[in-house]
Amino acid sequence: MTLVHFLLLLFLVVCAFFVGRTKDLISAVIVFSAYSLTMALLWQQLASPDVAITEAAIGSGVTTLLLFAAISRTRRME
Amino acid sequence: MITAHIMPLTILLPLVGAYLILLVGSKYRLFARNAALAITGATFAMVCYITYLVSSHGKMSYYLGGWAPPLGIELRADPITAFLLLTFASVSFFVVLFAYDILPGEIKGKVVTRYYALYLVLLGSLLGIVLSNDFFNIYVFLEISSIAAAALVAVNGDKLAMEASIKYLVMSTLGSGTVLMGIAGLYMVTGYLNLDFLAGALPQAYANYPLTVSMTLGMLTVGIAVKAALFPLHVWLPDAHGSAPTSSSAILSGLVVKVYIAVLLKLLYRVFPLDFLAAMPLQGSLLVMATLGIFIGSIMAIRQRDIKKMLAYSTVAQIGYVFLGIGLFSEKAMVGAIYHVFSHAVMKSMLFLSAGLLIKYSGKRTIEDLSGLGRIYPIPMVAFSVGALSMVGIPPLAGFMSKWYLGWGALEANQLPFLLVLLVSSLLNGFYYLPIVIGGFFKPAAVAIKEEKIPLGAQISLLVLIAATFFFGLFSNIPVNFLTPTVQGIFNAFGGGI
Amino acid sequence: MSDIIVRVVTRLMIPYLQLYGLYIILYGHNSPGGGFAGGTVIASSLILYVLAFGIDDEDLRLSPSVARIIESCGALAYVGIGLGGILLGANFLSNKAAGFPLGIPGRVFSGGTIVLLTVSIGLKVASTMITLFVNIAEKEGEEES
Amino acid sequence: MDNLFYAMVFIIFLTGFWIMLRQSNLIKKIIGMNIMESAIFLFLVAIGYVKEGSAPIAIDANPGLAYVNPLPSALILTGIVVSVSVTAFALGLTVRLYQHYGTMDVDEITRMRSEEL
Amino acid sequence: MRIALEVVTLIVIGALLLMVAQEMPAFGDPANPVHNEVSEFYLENTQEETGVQNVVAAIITDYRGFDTLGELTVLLTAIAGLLAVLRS
Repeated sequence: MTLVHFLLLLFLVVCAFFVGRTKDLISAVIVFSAYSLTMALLWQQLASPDVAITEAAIGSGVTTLLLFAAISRTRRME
Repeated sequence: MITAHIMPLTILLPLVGAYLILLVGSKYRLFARNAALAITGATFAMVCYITYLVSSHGKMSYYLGGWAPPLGIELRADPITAFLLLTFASVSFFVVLFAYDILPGEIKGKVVTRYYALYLVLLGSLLGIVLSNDFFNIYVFLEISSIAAAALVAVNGDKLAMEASIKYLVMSTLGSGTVLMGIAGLYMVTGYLNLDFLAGALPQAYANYPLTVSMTLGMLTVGIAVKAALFPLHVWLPDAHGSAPTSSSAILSGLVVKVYIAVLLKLLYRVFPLDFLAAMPLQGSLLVMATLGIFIGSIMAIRQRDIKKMLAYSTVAQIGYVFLGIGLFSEKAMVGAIYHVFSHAVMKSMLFLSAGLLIKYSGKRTIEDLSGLGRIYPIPMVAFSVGALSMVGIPPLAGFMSKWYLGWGALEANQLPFLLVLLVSSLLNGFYYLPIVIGGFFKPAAVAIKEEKIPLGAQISLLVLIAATFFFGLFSNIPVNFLTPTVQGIFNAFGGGI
Repeated sequence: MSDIIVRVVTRLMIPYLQLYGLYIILYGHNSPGGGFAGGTVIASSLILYVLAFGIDDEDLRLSPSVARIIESCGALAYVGIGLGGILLGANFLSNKAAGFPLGIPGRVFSGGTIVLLTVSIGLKVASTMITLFVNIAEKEGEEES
Repeated sequence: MDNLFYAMVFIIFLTGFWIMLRQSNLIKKIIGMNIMESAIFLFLVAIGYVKEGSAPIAIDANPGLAYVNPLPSALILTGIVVSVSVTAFALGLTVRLYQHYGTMDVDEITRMRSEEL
Repeated sequence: MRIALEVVTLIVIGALLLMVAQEMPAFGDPANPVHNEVSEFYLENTQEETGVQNVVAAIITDYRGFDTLGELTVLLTAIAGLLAVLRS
C-alpha cells in the first residue's frame, strides 16, 4: 500500500466519523458525498476504473441527490 | 427442452411474471390477480417436476451461460433443495389462492398490482436462493428478498407497519452486509465463489489462515442469524410479522425466515468441513441460543393479547427448534430440522391466514374476542385449531412428526437435556394455543359478529392446508425417506456435498 | 428555481451529459464504463433538467407510464436475450456457445449479446434512477396511471 | 504492517456499523448503511488488487503487464446498485414515516407509539 | 453505561478484526489465493471467448450474467416497493 492509499483511507475514516458526529443532516450528506468521491478516487488507484465510474455516478451522484430529496421533504436538523 | 432448462426457468417464471404485471400497470387489477395465481400455480407445477426429476435421476446441475463453475454461476438441485423448493412453491401458491378475493379488501386500490409483483419477486428470489450454488448469487437474491419482504410489510400504508418495515429493512441490511463480509473473507482465502469449489479449497485455506476462516464463519453465522431471527437477534420479527397484511404475514413467517436457514444449511453442511465446525464454539452457541429462543419466544407469546403478535412470537420459538436441529449435528435431528421447516411453513401460514380471516370478520385483534367464532365460521376456526394442535405437537399431525425426529436426534447425539426442552416447550405452546381453540368453539361470542360468506379460494386453500397437516403427519415416511439418503451422505462424507 | 443562469447552463450542458452517458454505455465493453454508470449519467442529466425547470412542470417530466414501460421492458429484454440462448440450443444467457457473432474486438458492435445486454441495462437503470428521484422528491404523492 | 489497508477498511466498516446501529435519526442510519456497504466493497476490491497492476482492459494489446483480478470489480458493480436500491426504498419509508409522525427519530417514534397504546 | 458497553463491544470487535487483518493474505501480493486459475482464465481468454476488451464488462454480462439479472430485479423491486409505500 502506498502513501496515496493511506491518505485516501485516512480521509475516508475522518469522513465516516464526521457523519456520525454532526447534527446537521445536510452537512452529513455533503460529507457523505465527499466520502463517495474519495472512494471513487481510491478505486481508481486500485485499478478498477469501472467501479470508480459507477461509484462516482451512483454513490456520490444519485445517492446524494436522493438523500437531499428526502431531506427537502422532511427536515434538516436531527 | 423444458427438462434441460427447468431450473433457470423456474426462477425466471415468477420474475418475468412480476415484470409483466408492472408493465401492464396498476389499472389492471384483475389481470395482476389472475396472473399471480396462474404463475404461482405454474411454478408449483415446475417445482413438482424438478422434484420428480431429482427423485428419479439424482442431483441436477445447470451452468448458466454455459460456463462451468468456477467460471460461471451454477444452479443445483438435490433432494433437500427439492424438498425446500416444494415447500416454498406450494405454500406461496396456497397463500395467493387464499388472498384471491380477500386481498382487494385489505389493501388499498392501486397498490394491489404492485403487491402481487412484489410477491412474485419474493417467490422468485426464494427459489433462487435455494437453487443457486454460487455464493455471490445467493447474496444478490438475499438482497432482493429483503427489499421485497420489507415492502410487503409496509404496503398497507399503516404507520405501525411502516415503522416495523424500516426496522426490518435496517436489521436485514446489517445482516446481509455481514454476510457479504463473510463471503468476501471466504473469497479472499480460497479464490472461489462456487460452493463446491469453496468446500474443496477450505481445508488448505484453514491450514494457512485459521483466524480468517474462523472470522468468516462467525460473520456468516451472525448475519444469517439476524435475518433468520435467531434469539437474541429477533427483535425486528414480532413487529414486522405482526403488523403486516395477512398474506404477507403468512409468507414472511412461513417462508422468508426459513430461506435463510436454507442458506445456513448449505453453508454448514456443504462448505465448512464438519471436523472444523466441531472445533469451533459454534455448536454450543447455536444450541444455547436456540434453547433460549424457544423459551423466551414462548413466554413472550403467552404474554401477548394481540393474536398476530402472538403468532409472530411463536415463530421466534419455532425458529429455535430448527436451529436446535441444525446445531445438534446428528442425522435424525437434521431430518427433523428440515421437516420442521416444512411443517412450520404449512402450520404457520395456515394459522396466520385463518387468524387474518377471523380478524377480518370479527373486527377485533385480541385473543378474547375470537371466542365463539367457531360456530359461525367453522372452516377458519378448524384450520386455526388444527394448526395450533400441530404446533403443540399432538400426535397425528405434521408438527408432532418434526418434533419426534428432533427428539430422536437429541437422543442420537446423546444430548438428553434437549429432549426435556422439547417437552417443556410443547407444554408452553399448549398454554397459549389451547385457550384460543377451546374458547373458539365452546365459549359464547364476545362481540357481535356479522355473518359473511367466506370466499371459495380461501376455503379451498385452508382445507388443503388442513389436509396437508394431517397427511404429512400420518405419512411422514414419504418425505423422510426422500431426505434421509442425502442427509446420511453428508454425515458419512464429512462435509462432502449435499 | 427560476434563475436564468441555471436554466441556460443546464440547457447547454444536458446534450453533452447525455452524449457522455451514451458513450459510456456503448463503449462499456471496450473501455471503462457499462450500463450502470452510463444509465446513471443519463439519469443525472434528466434529474438536472427536472431540478432546473421545476419538478411540478407536467410537460417537462418523463411521463410515469413511459418510465414504467422502459423499466419493465429493460428487464424483459434482458430475460429475452437470455432466453434467446436457450432457443439457439445452448444454456440461458449463453453468448458464444449459442452462436452469437462476436465481431471484431474493439468495435462498438462486438461481443455478441453483450452490447444488447448493456443497452438494456442502461435503459433500465436510467429510467429507474429518474423515477426514484422524482418520487422521493415531489411534494404531493399524486396517482399515476 | 502489510495489511494496514485491510485494518483501515475494517475501521470504516465498524464506523458505518456503529452509525447504523446507534444513530436514532433515520437519514443518518441510511448514510451509515451506505458507508458500511461501501467499506465492504472496498474490502472486496482490495482483495483483488495486485501491486503495480493495471486495469483489466485491452489485455491483448499490452501483454506482459500485471493485471488486477477482475472478478471483485464485477461483483462490486452489482453490489453498488443493490445498495442504491435499498437506500431509495428506505428513504421512501422515511419520508412516509415523517408524514405520519412528524419526526425521523426512531427512539422518538417508539416513544410516541407506546404512548398511543 | 449503555454507551460504555457499546464502546467496549466495538473496541473488542475492532481489536479482533485488526488481529485477523494481520493474518490475512498480504495486500497486493500476486501470489495470493484469489489470483488463481479463475482470474487467469478471465484475463487470458476473455477476448477470444466473448469478443470484448473490458474483462469486467464481460464478467457482468456474460460469465456472471445471472447476477446482473438479479440486480435489475433489485432495481425493479425498489421501484415497486417505493411506489407502493409512497402511494398507499
